Amino acid sequence: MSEISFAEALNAAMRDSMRENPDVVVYGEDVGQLGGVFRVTDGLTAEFGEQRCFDTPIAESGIVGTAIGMAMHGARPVVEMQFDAFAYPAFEQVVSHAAKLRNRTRGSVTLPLVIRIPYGGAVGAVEHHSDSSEGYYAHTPGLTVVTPATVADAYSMLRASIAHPDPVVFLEPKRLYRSTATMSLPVTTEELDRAVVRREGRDVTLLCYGPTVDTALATADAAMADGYDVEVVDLRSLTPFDDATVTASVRKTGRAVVTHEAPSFAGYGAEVAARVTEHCFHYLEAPVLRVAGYDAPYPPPLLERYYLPTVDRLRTALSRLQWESQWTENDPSPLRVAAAAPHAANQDSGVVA
Amino acid sequence: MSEISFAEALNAAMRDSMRENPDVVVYGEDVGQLGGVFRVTDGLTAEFGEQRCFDTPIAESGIVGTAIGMAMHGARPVVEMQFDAFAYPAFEQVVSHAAKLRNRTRGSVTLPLVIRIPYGGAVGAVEHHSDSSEGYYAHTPGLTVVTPATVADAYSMLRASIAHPDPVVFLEPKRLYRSTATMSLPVTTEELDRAVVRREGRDVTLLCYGPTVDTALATADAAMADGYDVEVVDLRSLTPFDDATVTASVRKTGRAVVTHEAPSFAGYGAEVAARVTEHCFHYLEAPVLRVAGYDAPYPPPLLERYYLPTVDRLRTALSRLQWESQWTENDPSPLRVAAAAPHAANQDSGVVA
Amino acid sequence: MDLRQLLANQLSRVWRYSWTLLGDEAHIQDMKRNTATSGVTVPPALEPLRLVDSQGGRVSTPPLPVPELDTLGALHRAMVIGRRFDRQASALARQGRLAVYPSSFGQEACQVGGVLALAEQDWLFPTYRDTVSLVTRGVDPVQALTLLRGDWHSGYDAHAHRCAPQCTPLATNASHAVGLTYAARQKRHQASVPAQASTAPSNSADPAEVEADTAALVLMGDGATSEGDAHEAYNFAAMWNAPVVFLIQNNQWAISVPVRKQSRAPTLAHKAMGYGIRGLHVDGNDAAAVYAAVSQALTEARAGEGPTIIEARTYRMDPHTNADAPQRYREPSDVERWQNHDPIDRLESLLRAEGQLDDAGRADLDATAEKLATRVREHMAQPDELDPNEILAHTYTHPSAMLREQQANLAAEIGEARA
Amino acid sequence: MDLRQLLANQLSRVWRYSWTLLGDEAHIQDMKRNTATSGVTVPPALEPLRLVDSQGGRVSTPPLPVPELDTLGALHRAMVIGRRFDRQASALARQGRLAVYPSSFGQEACQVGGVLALAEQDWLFPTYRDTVSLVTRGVDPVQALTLLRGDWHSGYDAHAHRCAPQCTPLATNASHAVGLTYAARQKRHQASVPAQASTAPSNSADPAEVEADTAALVLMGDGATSEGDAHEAYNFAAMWNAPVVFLIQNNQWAISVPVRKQSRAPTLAHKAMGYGIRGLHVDGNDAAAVYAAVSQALTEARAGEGPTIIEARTYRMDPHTNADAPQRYREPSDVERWQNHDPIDRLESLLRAEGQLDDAGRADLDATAEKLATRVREHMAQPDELDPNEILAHTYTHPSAMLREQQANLAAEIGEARA
Ligand SMILES: Cc1ncc(C[n+]2csc(CCOP(=O)(O)OP(=O)(O)O)c2C)c(N)n1
Ligand SMILES: Cc1ncc(C[n+]2csc(CCOP(=O)(O)OP(=O)(O)O)c2C)c(N)n1
Ligand SMILES: [Mg+2]
Ligand SMILES: [Mg+2]
Repeated sequence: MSEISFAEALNAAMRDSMRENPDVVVYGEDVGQLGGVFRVTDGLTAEFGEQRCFDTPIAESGIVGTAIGMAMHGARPVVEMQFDAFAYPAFEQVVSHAAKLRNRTRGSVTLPLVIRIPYGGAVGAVEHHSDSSEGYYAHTPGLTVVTPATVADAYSMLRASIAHPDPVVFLEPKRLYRSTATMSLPVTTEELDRAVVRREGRDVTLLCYGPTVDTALATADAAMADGYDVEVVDLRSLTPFDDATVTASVRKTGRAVVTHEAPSFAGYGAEVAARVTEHCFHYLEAPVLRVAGYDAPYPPPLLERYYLPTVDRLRTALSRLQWESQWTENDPSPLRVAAAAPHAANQDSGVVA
Repeated sequence: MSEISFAEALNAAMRDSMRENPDVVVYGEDVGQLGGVFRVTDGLTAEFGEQRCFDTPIAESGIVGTAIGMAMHGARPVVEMQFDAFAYPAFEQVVSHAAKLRNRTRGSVTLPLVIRIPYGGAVGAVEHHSDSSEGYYAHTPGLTVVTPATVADAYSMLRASIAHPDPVVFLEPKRLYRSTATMSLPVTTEELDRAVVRREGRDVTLLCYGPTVDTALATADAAMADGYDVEVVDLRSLTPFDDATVTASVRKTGRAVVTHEAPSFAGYGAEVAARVTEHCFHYLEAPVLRVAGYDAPYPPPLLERYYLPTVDRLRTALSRLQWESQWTENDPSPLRVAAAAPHAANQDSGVVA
Repeated sequence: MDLRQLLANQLSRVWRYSWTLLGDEAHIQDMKRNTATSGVTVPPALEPLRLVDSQGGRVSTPPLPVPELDTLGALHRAMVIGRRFDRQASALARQGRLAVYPSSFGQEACQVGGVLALAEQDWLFPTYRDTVSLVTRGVDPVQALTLLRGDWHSGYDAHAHRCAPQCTPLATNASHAVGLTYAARQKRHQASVPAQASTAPSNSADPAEVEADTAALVLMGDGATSEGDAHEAYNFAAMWNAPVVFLIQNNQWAISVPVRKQSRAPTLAHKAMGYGIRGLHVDGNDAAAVYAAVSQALTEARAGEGPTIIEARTYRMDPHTNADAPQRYREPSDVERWQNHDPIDRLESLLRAEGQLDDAGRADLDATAEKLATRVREHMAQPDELDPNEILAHTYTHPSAMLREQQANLAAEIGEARA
Repeated sequence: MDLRQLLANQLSRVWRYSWTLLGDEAHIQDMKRNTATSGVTVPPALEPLRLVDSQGGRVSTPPLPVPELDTLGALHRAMVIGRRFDRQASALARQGRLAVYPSSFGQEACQVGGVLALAEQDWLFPTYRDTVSLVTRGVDPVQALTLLRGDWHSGYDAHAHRCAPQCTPLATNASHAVGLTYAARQKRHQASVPAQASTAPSNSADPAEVEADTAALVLMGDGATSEGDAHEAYNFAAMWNAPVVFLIQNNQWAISVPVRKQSRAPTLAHKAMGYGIRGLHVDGNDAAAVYAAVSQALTEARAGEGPTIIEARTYRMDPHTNADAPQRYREPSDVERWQNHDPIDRLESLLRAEGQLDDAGRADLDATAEKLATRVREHMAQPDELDPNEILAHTYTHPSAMLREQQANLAAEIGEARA
């Protein structure tokens, strides 16, 4: 057991994968000698040589494009995009090739390829360094999109992603790189497509992932004072979505809030809200609310705290879940208390962004 | 009055804008002498010269990037991306600059810029020529995203887009280019941010836009036989969303289905479903269902009819809207019929893709 | 500027260069380092390299090694078959039996010359334009048309033929080729170095390839060179010293846009200068020259001398695709002019003049080509047995529960429609 | 290859070229057309052009027009002020008073030389690295630090200074510059041709600019040249014959990656060959040379001779930013070596030797620089008055109902927090 940081866990996942499988290759901008601007690839060049961990010219489309070619031929490339917004130049390669080549070739060409993208804010960085781009990737069939929120998941999910047969967009919450846990590695690799209940609760389900999981857990603690027993579900796998875990939770609690840093409009939270509503309609006492980034570009560092979802915003959203109506699966009567569901227009809420 | 095609209406909108305002410049791949692969820019070079309508090298990022520079300096560029998937190379310019420059400069640099993108399928085209990319753009704050579905709107919305002070992603449903209407131009330019009720109905609201509006209207006709009186709302403006029109419709009908060609998962329909649910929760008798493209890459031409939303799929979705429960704003009693809202799990539906 | 002036300039600005002229030791050292790692600095020829002229005569001082007679025969044969295939496909497109067909009529020397220069273990990266190159590579002609018929996005086994699916987004396959050769080199390296104990299964390629140096040929159009992806791929190839040959088929047009609107460089091969790699400018209607240039570039690449950009000057005789309207942007006389430079006629004249081909030989060849065309025609006359369930079958190796539900819905719908 | 061989090759492959050698009329015509529209074919010099050597001596045969003495004085002055500003900003970053600071210590000759060559009506397109260029352009030093302090994404009036916001996504501002000059040319054209009756209001620029030819200077790093966007912008500039100068500050590093991992071309200016435009390779620590090269390129650009790519060889003396750890990837001795080529020392030696500067003059200059630094320091010591409501205020000209609701929610939240 030792104190391991999120970045170190990612590093260990790559190192162990590279030791185990000579096909694994790591490259990108500054990932070699420097070890990456977040030190996530630290020491890999020293251990595995310049052939297996190296710096490339600054050309993100070229990085992903060459990785596709490598993966076509049996390598397992793990490439780093230096920051979220700097993955956009590679968008065509990601959407038109990485996501589609398997389908194009009727499954005969598979692409075991991991695109690591540090994402999200709260690290005091200037423009373009705090985007949350998960919505773009999650909406692209053919991609598997995952994001860890704990040190253990950082390790196990990255290992599982490298072992995965298809392209994985691996989103690393920047604000967590320096978070630590006391543990020993390796941890057992879990299935890549499972959400996890981080905290059990009876009254409401708080759905979160990556950068917002800690905020959600803090909200759950704070909400005790408000009288709400909050269940926190860390989605982990954005594509595919773990309907089983989420549906079970929301059917139990009867209410849900989803949170992320990305702008709310047409964001990933919309999918969560829509599908939870589809699967749990008759269990829901209130609409699924979203607490997300505002629908504006990410602000400058000195103002980012006004933009990001906070415990306060989450508590406000929880308080707006129409608590006068209370039936859930756990309740004795299967019938709603009819009078408790008022139809006044002003009770319907907009986005709590 | 004459027979005017959708493509001709777009052409007339550019021509009239160029006549009126010498700052308007049109360029892209094959838009000059050829008049565009869909002939939407036909004759513009002849009338306005090579300086104001011209072909560029094949470089979409360069096309959008130069347009940003032009717009910074008082020009009003209208650029064409030849097909949806060929706009992806410009993604960084669109997301990191077009969408953000106004914000970056506290409003002192505005970008009156239109990016025309032919989108969607049903034209028998090979891979990469039938993507529906609206979800990516709609999720990007700073962009205005619109899509016409009628010949009149093709004209008036493109004129309004060219007159708009901020960047507009103008999505042109390919399958409509050859559709015609008997009319005379110019038509009065409507506000760019308004949805429109294309057909009034009492029982359920069918939300659609661009390529799916005709399918929705056909569904409404067919659904008469099933006993449903369907209201069809053409969203037109994807960003911003016209909550007023949509909320009024759904509160009236108590049920809604949203349809688009793009894949369902984390697509634009998720936003529609989520916000309609937020705004109309207590009016809804059933979850908002989505009838969208499947969560797979767009299929080859000979199979595309199996992928696209059809009247049949929409009718199936309509029939699944839990018609046993019937209260709407128009009904006499404000209370639900409690027994009519069973909680059996199998009544909750997944995506009808 | 006249020739003399250019030359003087050239001499004074560049070639007079010597280390001792430099004042600063620091600069000298840096520059030595730079120049040691950097590549070729000689601009490609403005006149395209040619081995056989338009009349079928051998040029007097061949600028490239001239292929043997049997290679010339093979080139001719493949071009005749390729063209017959192309004409057949065009006809099918006009009849509506293909979704679309981008013809390479007139560009046979490029497609055939490039492909025949490849070794067994090499990979080909073709575009939508290069169906003739597929047939030349040995892909079944019916499978080669899968994309363009609209049955599926690609119809042949990429691994079996060492031929990537035809690529539509311009210039995007160029970096794939660079990456693929990197992986191949790694495999070879792994095979030579005894591996550490490996627990994970390695998707290793077959042993033959592990031994031979896998090179790649990327086909791209003149228009595609304007894309940022072309630049990034050329540069990655240069930096990785990748055994990749980029064959630019400059057919003078990108749909309606002439090449002079893509670049104002003297030749497209001049781009090589910016990457420190070799650039060659060849006559793209001279199959012998294309073959020789690609062969030489591949040999150099295998010898560790890195990538080459080859511009082959040719002409797109047909419309961009059957859906195009070339009368809007070019004169028929342009096309006629290029008929005098037909790649097949040229090589046929040579072969006949040198006693390698006669009417009987040509008739045999035509019969073979016709058989292939007939097979394609007959196949296309029948409706294909397509399984619509496939549209959801291949997205992921392990479809999610959501996708499986969608598969079930689709299957039910298809079942109902059939019932 | 030795010099002789290179030269022979050069001669035989390229310059022996003449039309009459060509056999085919069609090719001749095409080629004439190509060459008529194409640009410069002379590779840039391998040795960087220099006017003043590291010891401050004037070179004997200057390869560029030497700036007048008062210009040299102005360059020196701006460098001294720029460096003082840069040192102050670095100190503030270390103290945590800036979010981040990418220093241009050592690159002053590029930033100052480039900017002082600009005319009033020209536009500057700087990157995150180029804060000294902003100060040189006349941007208030406190406003110049808005981005890096973290107050807002850009702090100065782009239109007033004809200076785009500093650009972070590499190479992406290069095409903006090309587009901007196109619009400026159109404006001039409109002003000269009596316009048709116009009902829509035209955002026309001011008359001064309508008359003079607006050129643009793009600053970019060596690493940025690898991006596809650099390629596309260079090519658009070439095709549009745009009056744009691309000044590549080759400071030898892209964060931790040395320039030899970006390109294996002899110089980055060689890239110009691929676009048929002029490429120049200058000593980036020689402010006179940078000024002269950019001035000449701007003059040619205004004369309708199109864009130029200039590589200025310099060195990033400081870490990439204050957050960087250069000990991981470079030797301190490398940095020390470059201290001998300091751009300020060099010009100062010259000015002193030629009687243009003495200790008193330098002391005056330092006092001015110190005043500026003090202003910056004092301002940064105080917390800025930021309005958090701004984060939703500028996304659109006309915010939607949804955004107005979000604005109201945010305002309420801010109000509560303040209450
Ligand atoms: C990224 C991208 N942009 C645009 C297109 C649309 N498009 C298809 S073919 C073509 C012209 C290509 O010209 P060229 O590269 O010369 O190849 P050719 O068709 O002449 O063989 C264009 C613009 C595309 N396929 N991909
Ligand atoms: C598109 C893009 N990719 C990656 C980055 C991250 N990044 C910031 S600075 C930098 C190095 C740039 O090097 P260079 O162009 O030489 O400029 P310098 O910092 O040396 O001035 C990188 C990779 C970025 N800003 N934009
Ligand atoms: Mg072409
Ligand atoms: Mg640099």
